[in-house]
Amino acid sequence: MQTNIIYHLKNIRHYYEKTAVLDIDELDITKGSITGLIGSNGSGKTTLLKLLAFALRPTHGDIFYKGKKEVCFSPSVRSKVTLLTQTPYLLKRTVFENIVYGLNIRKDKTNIEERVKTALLNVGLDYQRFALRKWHQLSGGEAQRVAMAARLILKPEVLLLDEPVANVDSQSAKLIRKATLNARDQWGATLVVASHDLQWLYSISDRQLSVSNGNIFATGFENIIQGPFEKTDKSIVIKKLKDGQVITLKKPKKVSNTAIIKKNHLFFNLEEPINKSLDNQLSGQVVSMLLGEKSGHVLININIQDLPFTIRLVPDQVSRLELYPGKKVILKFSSADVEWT
Amino acid sequence: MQTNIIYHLKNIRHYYEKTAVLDIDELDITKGSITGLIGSNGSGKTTLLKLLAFALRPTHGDIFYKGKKEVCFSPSVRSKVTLLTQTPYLLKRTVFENIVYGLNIRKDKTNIEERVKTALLNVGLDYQRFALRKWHQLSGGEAQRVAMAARLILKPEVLLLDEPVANVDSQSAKLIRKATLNARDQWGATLVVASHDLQWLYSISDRQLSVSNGNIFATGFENIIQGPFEKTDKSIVIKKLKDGQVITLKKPKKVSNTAIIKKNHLFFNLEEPINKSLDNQLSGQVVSMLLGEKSGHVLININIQDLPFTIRLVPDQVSRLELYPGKKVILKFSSADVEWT
Amino acid sequence: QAENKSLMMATTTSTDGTGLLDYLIPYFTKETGIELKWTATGTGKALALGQNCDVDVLLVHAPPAEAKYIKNGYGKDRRQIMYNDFVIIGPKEDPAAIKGKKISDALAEIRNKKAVFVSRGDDSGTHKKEKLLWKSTDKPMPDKESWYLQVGKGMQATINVCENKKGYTMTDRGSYIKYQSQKDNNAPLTILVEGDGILLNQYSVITLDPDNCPNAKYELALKFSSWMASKNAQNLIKDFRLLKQKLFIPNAE
Amino acid sequence: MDYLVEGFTKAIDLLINGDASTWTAIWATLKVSTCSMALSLGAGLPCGFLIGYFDFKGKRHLRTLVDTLLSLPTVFIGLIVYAFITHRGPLGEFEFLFTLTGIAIGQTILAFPIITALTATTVESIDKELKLTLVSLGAGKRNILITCLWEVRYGILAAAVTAYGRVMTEVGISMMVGGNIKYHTRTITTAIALETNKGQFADGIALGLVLILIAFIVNLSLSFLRKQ
Amino acid sequence: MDYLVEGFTKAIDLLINGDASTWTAIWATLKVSTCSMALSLGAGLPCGFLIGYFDFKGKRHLRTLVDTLLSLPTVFIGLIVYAFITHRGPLGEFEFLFTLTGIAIGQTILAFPIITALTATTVESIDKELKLTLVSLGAGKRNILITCLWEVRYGILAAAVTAYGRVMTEVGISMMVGGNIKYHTRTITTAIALETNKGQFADGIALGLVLILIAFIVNLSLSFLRKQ
Ligand SMILES: Nc1ncnc2c1ncn2[C@@H]1O[C@H](COP(=O)(O)OP(=O)(O)OP(=O)(O)O)[C@@H](O)[C@H]1O
Ligand SMILES: Nc1ncnc2c1ncn2[C@@H]1O[C@H](COP(=O)(O)OP(=O)(O)OP(=O)(O)O)[C@@H](O)[C@H]1O
Ligand SMILES: [Mg+2]
Ligand SMILES: [Mg+2]
Repeated sequence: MQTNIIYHLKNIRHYYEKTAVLDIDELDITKGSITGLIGSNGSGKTTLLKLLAFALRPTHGDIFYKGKKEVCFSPSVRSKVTLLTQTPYLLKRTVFENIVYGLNIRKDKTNIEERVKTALLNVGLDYQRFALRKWHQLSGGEAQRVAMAARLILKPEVLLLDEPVANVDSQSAKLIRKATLNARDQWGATLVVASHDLQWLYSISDRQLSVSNGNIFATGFENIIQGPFEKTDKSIVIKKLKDGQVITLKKPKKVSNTAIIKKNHLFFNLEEPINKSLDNQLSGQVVSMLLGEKSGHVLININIQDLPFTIRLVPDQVSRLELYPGKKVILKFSSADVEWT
Repeated sequence: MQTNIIYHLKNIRHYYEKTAVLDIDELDITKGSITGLIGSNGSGKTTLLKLLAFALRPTHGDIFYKGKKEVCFSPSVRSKVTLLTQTPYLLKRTVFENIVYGLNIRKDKTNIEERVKTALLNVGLDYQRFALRKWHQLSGGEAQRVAMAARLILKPEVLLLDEPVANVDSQSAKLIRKATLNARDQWGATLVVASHDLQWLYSISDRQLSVSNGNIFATGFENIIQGPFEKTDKSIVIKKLKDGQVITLKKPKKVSNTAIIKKNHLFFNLEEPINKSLDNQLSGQVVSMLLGEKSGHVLININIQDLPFTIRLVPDQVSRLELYPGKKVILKFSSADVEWT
Repeated sequence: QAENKSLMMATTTSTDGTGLLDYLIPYFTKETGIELKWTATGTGKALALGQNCDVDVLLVHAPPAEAKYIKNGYGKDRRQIMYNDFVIIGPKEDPAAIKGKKISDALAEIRNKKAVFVSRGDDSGTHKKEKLLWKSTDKPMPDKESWYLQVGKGMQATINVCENKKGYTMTDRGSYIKYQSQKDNNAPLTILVEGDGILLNQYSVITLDPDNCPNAKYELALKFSSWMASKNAQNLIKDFRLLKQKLFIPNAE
Repeated sequence: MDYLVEGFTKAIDLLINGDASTWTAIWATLKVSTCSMALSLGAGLPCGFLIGYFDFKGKRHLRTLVDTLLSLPTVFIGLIVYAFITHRGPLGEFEFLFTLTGIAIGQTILAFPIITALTATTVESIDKELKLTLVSLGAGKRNILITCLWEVRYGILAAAVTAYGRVMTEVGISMMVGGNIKYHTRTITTAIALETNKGQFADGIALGLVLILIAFIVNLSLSFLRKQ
Repeated sequence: MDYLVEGFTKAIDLLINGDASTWTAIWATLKVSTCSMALSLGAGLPCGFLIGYFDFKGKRHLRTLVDTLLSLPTVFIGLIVYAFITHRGPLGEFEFLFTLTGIAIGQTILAFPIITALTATTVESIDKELKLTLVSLGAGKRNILITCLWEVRYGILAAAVTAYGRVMTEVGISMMVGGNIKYHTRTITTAIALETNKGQFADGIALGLVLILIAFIVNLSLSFLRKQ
C-alpha cells in the first residue's frame, strides 16, 4: 500500500515574499493516478505543480517522492518528473530540436525520428509540416502542443500538466486527453493536471482536488461558497445574493471564508423530500449539462444568481428529472451540512 | 448603412514566408457588433486579429477602416484600435503602471487611480492586493486579466481579444464577458473575439465566424467536416468513420477539403420525418448541452465517433425531445445539403 | 646555443626613432653572432628595467642619472660611445628674438617675453638636460607658468605641439632633422640656438652590475659595449646619415 | 613587486594631500569622460535601437560594420581627429587641438560604436509580443523607443558601463589630441603613461588606483539603478 | 589632413609588398589576441553565467566590482603583470617578460571583466520560464549552462566582439610587458604608437587601417553566426 504512494506532502507552506500562497497539511498522490487540480486564478495550482516538479523549494515542509525526501536536482527525481509549464517556453530552435532536447539530455539516441513523429502525432501535429519550423513560426495552440509533445516523448514517471489545453482547440484537446490516458496505461505514468476546462479535466482525472486560496480539499467538484459572510446571531452566518435570496450556513468553528457543500447534500425540488430540514431553498437555472466521458456521469451546472453549483447524476436520473439547460430549478440543502475549511 | 460598417477587408491574402495562412475575399464588420472567431489551432485567428489591429501588414489586399484605407501607425487608427494578444505581455513594471501605460501615451491624466480601480474591478482583481505587484508576481490568469484591464481602461473604439479567457477561471470569465458586453453598450465599442471556449464565445458574440485554414465563413457554429474524403463515383465523395459508419456528400464543384452542413439541415431521429431524402443517418451520443446565455438557445453537442456536431434548439424543444447528455441519438441530413468552401 | 647568444637592451626613443640601431645592429650581429633585441622607452624606464635585471645592457643619454645609477651599484663600467647635440628651435618669426644668443640669455628672453616654451616634461635625458639649462639661468625652474607647457611625450610629439603652439623647444638635432624632413624642408620651426658646449648630448653604454643582476648576460654585454667603442663601429656611427645629415659624433676613447 | 605596495601608500597620499597636478588631472578626466559619455549615449542609443528593432536588408552588414568600429585603435582615432582639428586642418579655426573638447570629440568616436553595438544586441532580444503590445496600445514611435529601452534597461546600463570603462582608460586620444599638457590637458591615464615611461612605476600604480577608485564610485552609484 | 590619404595608399602598399616587420607585427597581434580571447572566454563565460543566473546576496556588489574592473587602465594592468613577471618578481623564472605570452596574460586580465559583465547581464535577461522548463526537462547543471548560453548566443557574441575590439586595440600592456621589440613582441598597435611618436603619422594611419581590416575580416566571419 505504502509502496504505491508516489508523492507525500507534509505540512507544506509556501510564501512568496511575505504572502502565503500554499498551505497543505498533508497530501498523498498514488502511483498511476490522474489527479485534477481545480481552482480559481491565484489559488495556488501552478505553485503546487512547481513544488511537485521540485523546481521550487517550499518555504516550509517536506515533499517525499516514493517515500524518500527529495529536493531540486537530486538525480532520483531529475529525469523522472517533468512539468509542462503554464506558458510553455520553446527553445530558440526548430520544433524537432525542441522535442528531442530532453532525449539528448538523457543521452537517448535510439530511432529519434520515429519517436518525434509519434510524439507530434499524439498532439495532432504533422511531422512534415512542423518538424523543421522555427520556434517562432507557430500559432499559440501549436506551440502549446509542441511543448506537450516534448514532455510526452520522455515517457516520464510523473507528468505534471499546467493548463495543457488552454489555447488548444477541442479536437486537439481530445487528442491530448487520449495521450494523457495513454501515458498512464502504457507506462504507468502518474499525472497531475491543472485546468480551468472543468469538462475536459473531469473527463480525464479519476480524482479532483480543489485548490482554494492555498488550501486543498481532496474532494473535486464540490460546491464552494466564498465569503464575505454576514454574521447574524451566534449560531449562523448568511450570504445575501443580488436578487435578495439568502444562503444560511452554520457558523464555522475557527474563522473561515470558504464554505463547502458536498454534492450528496444537495437536492432538487423535483426530488421526493426526505426527513431533513432543508432550510436553504434557492431558485436557479440549469446552464449546462456535461457528460463525464470516463465515468458516464452527467455534470449539471446550476447558477443561483452568479453562484455556480454542480451536481453529479447518472444519465437516466437526468432524463427522469427532465432537466435541460435553461430549466428553472430549486436547490435545497441544510445549513447544517456545510463544511468549513 | 455604409457608415456603420467599421471594417471592410478586400481580397486579403497573408503569407508567412511562402505559406499562405489567410485568404479572405471580402469581410465586413459592423460598428458596435461583437464578432466571435472560431477555428482550430493554426487556422489563422491570431493573424486576422493582428491585421485588424494594423499591427501586421497583409501580403496582399487592403483593409478599410470606416471607409478609409488605413495602415500601421496612421493616427486615425493608432489610439482607436487595441488588441489583447494571445500571450499577454506585461511591461516590467507594477500592475498599476501597466494599466495606465496606454493612458499616459494618450496624455490622459484625469483621476487615474479611480479608473484603475474600476478597470481592475472589471476583471475581478482587488486594487489593494494587486495594484503595486510587480509584473512577475502574478499567476497566469491574473496576468491575463491585468492585460485585459489595461485594454478596457482605454475605452477603445475597437477591442480585439485573442483568447481572453484562456487560463482564466470561470468566475472571471463571467466578469470578462460582462466587461466585454459593457464595452459595447457603454461606449459602443466594436469587438472581435477569438476563443476556443465555444460556450463562452457563444454567450457574448452576436455573430460567429469560423476560420478554417485561412478561409472564413460568416456562419458560426455550423458543422464542419474536414477531409480527407474518398471519391467513389463522379457525383459523391464519402468519409469513413472508425466504427464503419459512412458519411456521403455531394461532390464539390472546385476541389475542397472542407464540407459544411448548416444546422437547419440537421435532423434528429426523434423528430417527425419530412419529405426529403435524408440519406445520411449517423448514430451518435449527446455529450453536452449548453445554455446560450444571450440568445436563450441551447447548444447541443453530439459526437458521431469523434466527429463533433452541434445543433441549436430552444429549451422547450430540448425538453420535448427529452435529450440529455449520454443519450444515444441518430442524426440525419441529406448529402445534397452539403456546402463546400 | 643561440638562446644565450641573444642580448636584451633598453635604450632611449631617440636612438631607435632616428633609425640608428636599425642601421647599426645588423653589423654587430654579423660580426659577433650575438642577436640584440632592444626596447625603446624613456631614459627613466630604461634605467628601471636595468635595475630590475629585465635587460642585459643599456644605451642611454643622461650622464647625471647614469652616475647616480652606477653609484647605487646597479650598473658597471659606463662607456661613452657618441654624442649629438641639442638645439633650441622656434618659429621663423622668432617672437622672443633669441636667434644666435647664448643659451642662458635665450631662455631668459623667453621667460621675460612669456613666449610659449614646450618642455618634454618626461624626465627623459632631453628633459633632464633642459632642466639643467634652466638652472643655468639662475632663476627658479618654471612650472605652472602659463607659457611653459610640459607635454610629457616623445621628442617628435613635443616638436609637434611646439609647432602648433608656435612656441620654442629644446630638441636633439636628430629629432629635428627627422621633423624637418617630414615637412620637406620648409618647416615652420627652425634652429635658433646651437653649438653651445653645454648643449652636448652624451650617449653611453652601461652594463649591469653582475652583483646586482647575476642572471644578466654580463659577458655579452661587455662584448657589445666594446664593439660599440671599436674603430669599426665608431666609423659606422660617423657615417650614419639621416637625410644626408650627420647625426651622431662618435667619441669613444 | 614592492612598488605595488609603495604605489598603494602613494595613492592614499595623493588623495589626502594630493598636489595640484593630480587634482587637475582627475578633474580633466571627469570632465572629458562625462562629456563624451553624454554625447555617445545621445547618439548611440537611438542608432542602436533602430538597428536592433527593425528588420531591413543589409542589417547584418551594418552590424558587421559597427562591430568592426569596436576595433578602432585609440591612437588611430587620435590621428584622424588631429588631422581635422590641427591648425592646418579643415576645423583648425575652432582651436580644438590640445583642449579637453578635442579629447571629448575623440572619445565620443571611441564610445559610440560600443553603445550602438551593445544597444542593438539588447534591443534585438526584445520579445516580439512587446512590439505587438506597444503598437496595439497605440504607442507612437517615440513611446516605442523609450519604452523598449526601458524594458531592457539593464542591458543599456551594461553598454554604458562598458563604454565608460573604455573612455576612462584610453590613452591614445588624450595623448594625440590633448597633448598631455600638465595642468591643462593631462588626464589620469596620460599621467600614468608618463610616470611609467619615467620609470616611476609606483606613481603609475598610485594614479591607476585613483582612477579605479573613481570608476568604483561611479559604478557604485549606478548599481542602485540595478534590480534589487 | 593629407597624411590620411597618404596613409591609405601606404596601407595598400604594406599589404601588397609589406616588409617583414609589418607581417611579424600582424602575426604577433593575431596570435596574442586569439590566445587571450580563448582564455578570457573560457574563464569569463562560466563566471558571467553564475553571476547572472543565480540570485545570491551580495550579487549586486559583485556586479559593481566587475563593472569597476572594466575601468582597469591597460598601462596599470601592464604594471601589475610586469611586477609579477619581472626577473625580480615571483614569476620571474618563467621569463614571460618581453614575450607574447606575457602580453596574452595581461590582455586576458583586460578582456575577462568585459566578457563576465556582459555575459552576466545577458544571462540575467533570460526568461524565468526557460529556467523552469530546463529543470523540468531534467537538465543537469551543465546542460543548463550550455543551453542558456546558447539561448542568448547573440548577447554572448556581442560580449566576445566587444572584448575582442578591446584586446586588439590596447597598447599599454603590449608596451609595458612586450617591450615593443621589433620582429618579436611588436604588435600592430605598438607599431602605430611608435610611428606616431616618430611623427610618421601616415605610417600610423596605414597600420591602423591594416588592423581595422583584420578586425573586419574577423567580424565578417562571425556575422554568419548571426540571425539571418
Ligand atoms: N513571484 C511571485 N511573487 C509574489 N506572488 C506571487 C508570485 N507568483 C505567484 N504569486 C501569487 O501566488 C498566488 C498563487 O499563484 P499561482 O500561479 O500558483 O496561481 P494559479 O492557481 O496557478 O493561478 P492561475 O489559475 O491563474 O494559473 C497568486 O495569488 C499569485 O498572485
Ligand atoms: N511567424 C510565422 N512564420 C510562419 N508561419 C507562421 C508564423 N506564425 C504563425 N504561422 C502559421 O500560420 C498559421 C496561422 O497562425 P495563427 O497564429 O493565426 O493561428 P491561430 O488561429 O491563432 O491558432 P491558435 O488557435 O493556436 O492561436 C499557423 O499554421 C501557424 O503555423
Ligand atoms: Mg497557474
Ligand atoms: Mg492564436
